[in-house]
Amino acid sequence: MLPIREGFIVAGILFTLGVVGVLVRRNLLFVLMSIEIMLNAAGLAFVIAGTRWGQPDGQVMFLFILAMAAAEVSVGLGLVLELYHQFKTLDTDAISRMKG
Amino acid sequence: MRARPWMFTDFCREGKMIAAFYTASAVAIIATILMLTRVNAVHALLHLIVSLLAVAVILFDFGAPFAAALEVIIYAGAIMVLFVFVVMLLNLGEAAARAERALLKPSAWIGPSILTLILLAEFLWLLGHGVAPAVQVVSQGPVEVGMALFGPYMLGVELASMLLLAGLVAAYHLGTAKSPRSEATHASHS
Amino acid sequence: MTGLDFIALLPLLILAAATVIVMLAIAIHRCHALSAALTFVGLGASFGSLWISACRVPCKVTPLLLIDRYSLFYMGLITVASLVVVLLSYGYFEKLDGDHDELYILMLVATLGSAVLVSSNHFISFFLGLELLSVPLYGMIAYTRRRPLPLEAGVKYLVLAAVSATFMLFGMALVYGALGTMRFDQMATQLVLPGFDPWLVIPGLTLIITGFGFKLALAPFHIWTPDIYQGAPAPVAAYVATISKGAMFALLLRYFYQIEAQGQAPVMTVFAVIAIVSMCAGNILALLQDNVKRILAYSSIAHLGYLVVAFQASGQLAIIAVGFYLVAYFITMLGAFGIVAVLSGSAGDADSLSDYRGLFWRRPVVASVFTLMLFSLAGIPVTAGFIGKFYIVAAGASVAMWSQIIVLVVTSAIGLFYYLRIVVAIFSDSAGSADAGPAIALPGSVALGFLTAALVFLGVYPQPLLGLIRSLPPG
Amino acid sequence: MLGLLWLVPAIPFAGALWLAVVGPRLRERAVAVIGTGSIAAATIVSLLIGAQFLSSPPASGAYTQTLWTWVGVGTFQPGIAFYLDALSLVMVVVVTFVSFLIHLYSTEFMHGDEGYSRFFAYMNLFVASMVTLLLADNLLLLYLGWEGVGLCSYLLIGFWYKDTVNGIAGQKAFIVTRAGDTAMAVGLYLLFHNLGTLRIQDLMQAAHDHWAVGSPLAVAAGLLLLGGAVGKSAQLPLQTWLPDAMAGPTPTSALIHAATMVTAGVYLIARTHVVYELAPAAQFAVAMVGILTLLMAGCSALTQWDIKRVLAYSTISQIGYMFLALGVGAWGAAIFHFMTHAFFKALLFLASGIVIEALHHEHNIFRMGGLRKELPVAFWTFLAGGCALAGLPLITAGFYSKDLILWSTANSPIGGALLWVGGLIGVLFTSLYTFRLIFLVFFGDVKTPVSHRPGMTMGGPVMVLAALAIIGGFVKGSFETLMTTALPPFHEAGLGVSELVSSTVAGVAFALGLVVAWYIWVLHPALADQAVEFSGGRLLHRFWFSDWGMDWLYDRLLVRPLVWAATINKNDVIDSIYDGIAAVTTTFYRAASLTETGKLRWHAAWIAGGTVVTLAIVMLL
Amino acid sequence: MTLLLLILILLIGGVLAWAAARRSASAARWIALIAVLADFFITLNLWISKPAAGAGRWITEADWAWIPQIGVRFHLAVDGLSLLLLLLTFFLGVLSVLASWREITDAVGFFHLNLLWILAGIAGVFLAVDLFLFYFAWELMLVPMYFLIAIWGHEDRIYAAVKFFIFTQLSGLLMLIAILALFFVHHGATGVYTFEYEELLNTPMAPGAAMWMMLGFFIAFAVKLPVIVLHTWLPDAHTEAPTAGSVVLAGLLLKTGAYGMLRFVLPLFPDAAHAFAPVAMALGVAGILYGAFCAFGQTDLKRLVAYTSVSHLGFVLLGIFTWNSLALQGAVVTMICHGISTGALFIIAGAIQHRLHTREMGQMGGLWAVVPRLSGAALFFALASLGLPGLGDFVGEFLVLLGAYKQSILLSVLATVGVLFATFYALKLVQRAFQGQNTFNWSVPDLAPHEGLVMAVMIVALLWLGLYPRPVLTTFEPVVAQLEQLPAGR
Repeated sequence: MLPIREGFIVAGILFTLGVVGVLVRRNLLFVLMSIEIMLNAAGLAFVIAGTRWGQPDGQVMFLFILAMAAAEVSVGLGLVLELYHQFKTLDTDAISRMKG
Repeated sequence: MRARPWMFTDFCREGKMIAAFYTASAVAIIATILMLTRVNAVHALLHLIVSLLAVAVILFDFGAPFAAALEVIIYAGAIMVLFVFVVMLLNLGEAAARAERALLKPSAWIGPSILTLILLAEFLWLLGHGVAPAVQVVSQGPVEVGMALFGPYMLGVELASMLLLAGLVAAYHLGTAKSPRSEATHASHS
Repeated sequence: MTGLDFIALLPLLILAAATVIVMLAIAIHRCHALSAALTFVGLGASFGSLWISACRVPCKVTPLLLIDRYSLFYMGLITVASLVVVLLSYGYFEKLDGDHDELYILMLVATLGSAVLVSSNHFISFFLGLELLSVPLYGMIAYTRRRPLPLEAGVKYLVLAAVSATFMLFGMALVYGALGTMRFDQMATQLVLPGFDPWLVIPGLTLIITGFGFKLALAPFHIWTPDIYQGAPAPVAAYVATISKGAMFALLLRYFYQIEAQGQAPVMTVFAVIAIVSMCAGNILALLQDNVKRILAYSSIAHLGYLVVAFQASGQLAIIAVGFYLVAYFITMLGAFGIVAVLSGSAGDADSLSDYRGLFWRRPVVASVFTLMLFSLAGIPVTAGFIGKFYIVAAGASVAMWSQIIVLVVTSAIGLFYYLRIVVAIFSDSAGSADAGPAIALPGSVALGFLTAALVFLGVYPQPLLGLIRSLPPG
Repeated sequence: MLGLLWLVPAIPFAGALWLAVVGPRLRERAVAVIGTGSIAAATIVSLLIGAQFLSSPPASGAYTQTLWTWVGVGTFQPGIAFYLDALSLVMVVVVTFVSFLIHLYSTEFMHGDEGYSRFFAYMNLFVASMVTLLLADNLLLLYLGWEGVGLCSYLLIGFWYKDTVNGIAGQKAFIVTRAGDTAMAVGLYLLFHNLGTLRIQDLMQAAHDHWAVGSPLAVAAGLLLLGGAVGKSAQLPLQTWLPDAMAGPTPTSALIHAATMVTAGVYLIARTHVVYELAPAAQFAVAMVGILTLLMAGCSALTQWDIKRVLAYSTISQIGYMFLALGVGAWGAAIFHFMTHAFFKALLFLASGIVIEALHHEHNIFRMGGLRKELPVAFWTFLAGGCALAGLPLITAGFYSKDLILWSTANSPIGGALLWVGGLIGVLFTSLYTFRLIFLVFFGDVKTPVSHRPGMTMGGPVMVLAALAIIGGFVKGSFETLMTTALPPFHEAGLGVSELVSSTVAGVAFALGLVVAWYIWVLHPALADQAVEFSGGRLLHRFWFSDWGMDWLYDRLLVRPLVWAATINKNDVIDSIYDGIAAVTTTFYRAASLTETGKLRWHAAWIAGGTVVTLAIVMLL
Repeated sequence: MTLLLLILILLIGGVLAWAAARRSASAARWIALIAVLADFFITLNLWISKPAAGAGRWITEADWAWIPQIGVRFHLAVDGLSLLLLLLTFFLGVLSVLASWREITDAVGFFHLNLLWILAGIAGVFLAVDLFLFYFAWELMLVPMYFLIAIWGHEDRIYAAVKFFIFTQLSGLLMLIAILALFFVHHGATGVYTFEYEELLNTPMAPGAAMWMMLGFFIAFAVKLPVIVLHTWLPDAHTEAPTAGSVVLAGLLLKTGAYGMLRFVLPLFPDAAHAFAPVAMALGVAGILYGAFCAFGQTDLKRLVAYTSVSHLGFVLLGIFTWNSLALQGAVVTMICHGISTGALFIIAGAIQHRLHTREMGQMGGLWAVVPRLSGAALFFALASLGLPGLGDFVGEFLVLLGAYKQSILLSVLATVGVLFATFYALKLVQRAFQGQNTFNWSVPDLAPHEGLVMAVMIVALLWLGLYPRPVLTTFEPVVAQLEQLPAGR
């Protein structure tokens, strides 16, 4: 018998770890990595939900999440390159000019 | 659900499967924590890959072999390789690591971790008090997923393709170092 | 997918086809005017096809989409808005150099995403629509990548959109885990089953609200708005301010009506808090701003707050109020950002207040259009904004949500102050800087002309639009 | 002939309008002709009407002429209508005749003044308003005339506007009189609310029917109307404005502040005598006001050095006598004293005008002297007026009218010995300050040379008035019978002092005043200064000189705090509420804009925080 | 149909004036003048040939469907009250155009557009009988007035214009809530969606709700008719506005507040208004006293005249809520005469500022010798404003006080003391500005012919109203009768 609740809890923990990563790390690469973790956790939660109801929908959703993650990472890394090219640094706080 | 031949997966159905779940999730969590605290980008990437593989095992446990395979191939394989490629491209050497250490003062951890701890606490409380059915796992292999994908969710696949197309165009536009016609306007004017 | 489905899906198909055609055109010969024209024709065709598919509705196309009069209306609204943005961006990017053709592909995909969002009936189509809208936006916002500000805005938007999308996904997973179905209509039946334990549904819904909150820039999730609107090029900012918010709000309205969310008291309190905080935050933050784009960003936060007030009032009047207000909001925001786009030169966007000092005496027509837009934002008669605000207060009054209406009234008075600050700058006698600035490109003036005409027509004679909105069946 | 009644106010009003609009462009001669001519016409018409009224009096003893209904709201229908009876006839004739003489006088007195047409316009407007007041059929029209005369007195006091002192004096006069008018207005509301009409005759009838004697409403109405009368006639509480009103040109002082306007209060009380008969308390208050004012004014007159201020205080004192007469119920006597007083007081002012003109605007009587021989016309007429004022027995009109009042006071049920004695002391003071004035101005050696002799147009009116001051008294008998047609006769009761006794005692008081004045100011001029020297004397002198300190009191109590508070509140304390609100909103803005740090992690923190909060809401509810 | 014509003439006239201004400024002025004169004569003949007013509530009306969905009709109608106020609007409109003949030199066309559009807005407010249309016109009236003050005003015009705008707009929104609440209560009771004034008239409603709705309306009109605490926008707006702006502001905009109370607050919520009457009357009297007190403290000429409006409108408020025929008639006469006398004072203040380029009374003095005709006119209107009998203001004030006496003696006495206070500021105005020494030895031209004409017309109007106010009273008679029949009316 599979512990559905524990599954969700693991997904939740991974999710919150991803949030910590986004909030703490200032290097854009690490932020992107944390986002990957969060996406992965969400995908896991979906698969667990799908298994609970015995439907393949969870995995279909997981597949689409993968697609989205891929697209988003590609654009993200494109931005990282452009950022490094212009600012010579990846520290998100250093590049923020707009305030108020 | 039509009968199908006995498969290796049935072997794990018994108690061992739950133990595998717990160990995999522990590995995943520890790997993620290590990944967050690393200073060197490559080390963090490696830890991330370990975490993804652990998640693949969990998926496998939950009777989603196709998803686990995808996780390993696409997530750990393609996306992480992309990351490594970019890290190599930017050749973030030791200097970057030292700069990173300066940025990562311990004090920076306190605020966000308190906030996330509350989030986690809320989440656990919410998860805690509701009836959670223990269910007999029916593994959903690639067959069922494939039929679902090209059955009702046919449109979803098409849209996913458009999504990738958009990602492609955006990455192309942003990524190219110098577009042929735009040499004149350098980043001079802010 | 029977023949009927294809006809129902016609607008979406045309949009997808247009994207491919534009991409091929760019591959063959990279010319800004050509790609803009093709996009324009594509969007026009899609708008035209709405009438064709209108006679087939309502029709459930695969479990993912539900095409009915409601979704067609909003698709129409979105396509028209995109047409206007295309016109504006042609004028805007013509003045800049560098390759501008990719923008139109991204814009077409984003419009496709919005169309999917508006007609979605399933979590998957909801998620895919959202991402189809967001990913191109990352590219569009950071489009003029040579400049630092758009790049910074692009990075911020990417990270934050991804984070909020993940929150929403997790919420969806919880709801799916609790209900076992991802279809909106089936969820409704599940929810009302007797003895149903909303174990994970409520937290799931809340997390989804975070996703909505980010996309609609509502109060606690609004911090990113001013930076992105200021950083992004003006037409893209217009796109973000109108189409992405409009599509999401249409979906929010449909989704929460289908699952009768009004019954769930906690969710409604969350919306009440969000509405009040965003109205206050939006108006107060803009008080002494002197960057026009940031003022428009904050005022759009406030206006979404007004919309959420109308959203909470259940019933027919709320649908009409939200529908009409969205149209008025679209026209006004496109107009305002259009003016900023039209006035921006190659040096940089005309976004500081000093660029607008004494504008009326230099370019009376542009200035009067901008004043009219500002008055519509403030809710002064003869503009659609007035009728919109009237309906919002009417919706609120119909269910006696007096506290929120009082907050609405007081904050809109504060709002008056910063709109008048801009009007004062426009009409102040400038110290003789008589240069008329870059001449307005034809497409830009056509777009502005159309917007002003629509604004005044709806302000004075709103009856036809109201009749149309009344005929949309709720959800 | 009675139908021409409306002409009496109309002609002066037309004259005033014409002079105001066209006047500045006309030559002085034309202005004089129009100004005086219009008043002459009014006088002739009033005399003709008077003659016809006396020869064939209308049946009800009164004639009403309505022009049009002024304000028509429900039961409140006051009209522009004139009411002529014996009382108003006498008043109108006296007013128009005296005004005519004064206009004639001022054609020469104001010669060469740059505001010549403006002066005559104001004077004509004044006569028009005064006549409207006297002929008014209802209290609202009376109130119109009432305020009109107050306005003209303001305009004429401040006529020489270049000197701000005159302007301030004019302002003071207008404000103090309007303070009285406020009380009168409230009286009007009370009367209308309780009796349903403002038409005087109906009012009197309704009062008689509805109110019992001594009913609180009647007393309130009486006191309120008394407030108005006191303001206009410069009686006790509100008399501070009249001495300052002397800043105006002398003909104005003669006309307004001696003969006509100041007696409007007397006319009002006489006209509404029914109310006072129904309210003995109010009537007694009138008497008390009268007696106190005449004594106080008498003392103050003694200490003045400006010739016109002496006469001003004497006017206040004489009107005090009229109030006393009204207070004791001797309505006819009050009006009779009004007539005689109008003649000799106008005469005194005009004569002093000649003296001032002659000594090129010298006002201080201590710097005048020995004008007996220099200005014989002025001296003899001034002497006649003085004697009439002081009450030279048997010859002057003043004696008869004042004696009648004294006798009535003695014999009236309300009066009594105390009032009578007060009246007698008043006579003593009057003759004292009158002859002090005459001796100082006309006797002794010449201090300032005479530079200008009055022409015929100034001398003529003065002589006519002198004659009237003398023969005015002899018509007492027929005057009294005429008065009874309009006013209730005097009811004799009480002390039973015979006429002969009171007149002889008054004569003795007159003689005593004359002798003492002669003794002090002719034989021992230094004595007056010594009297002032010892400590009590100087204080008393200063006290009396400043009109018993009333002026100083009002200034400290009312004027100064109001002005101070107004300047403090110049930019409206309530406005600070809204500035406060604006400041609060700005601080909110400053606090809110801190949240826009622009840092990516901060934005993500808000999203996470927002989710935490919303989850908390969902959890807790 | 004529009613719509009134508004259209002004709107089109404004646009023509703006167009004509390109060629010649005077063309714009003449067009504006002709447009307003045309309107004045139309209303005049409507007044003279007044069809039997007894044929029901309205003299004439014009009615079209506008937004049938929520029962909004484009319904204009005129009764005694609105006819009088329309006459005042166009009378002061003509005079304000004449008064700013020489004063406005830059952007003349746009100025006249704004001026005519304000008059159109005000005419719309007086004519609108559909609550939605009324709110539409009420908000519309604001915008051109804002431009008038913000562009052609004096020193800190921006502050004044923005303050004016926010004050009125916020209170307008409160009225919107009240209108909608009434709209839904009416729907609840009768199931009909309508904004029609006559149908909304006797909607059954809970007393508590009625009080809240009445307050919603009352606050909006209290800001416009400056009731004491909400009045602080008035001095700034009047002082900073150009002459025409001040005349229109003082003469007309304040009257829309009073008109609103007579048309909407009293008839729609009779019981609530009746319960609220004592408070409103006390506010009125407080307004009279405080307005006069502030006016007395001012050194700026226009600011002094502005505060007098606060005082005079206090009488109107007192009159309206005394709620008997005397006081109501008094309130209307005061409204009209105040419009004329304060309008004239503002024209004079404008003329002085145009000549001396200052409004500080401290720098004036001795002007009587320099500009006798202007000073004479100023004296006349100062006397009118202090309520000299024989002039219009006195009749109004006396009727109000007479009526108020029936209700409460204390308030009536206090208000009469207010009239005494009026003397202080009026005389201070005349003394400081026109009398005394010409210390700054000004030598400026006297009234120009057209200014003289304006003054003469106003003097004649005030004298006529002062001595023969019956035509005004008879026109307003039927409305008073209706107001008195309201259950709470006495």
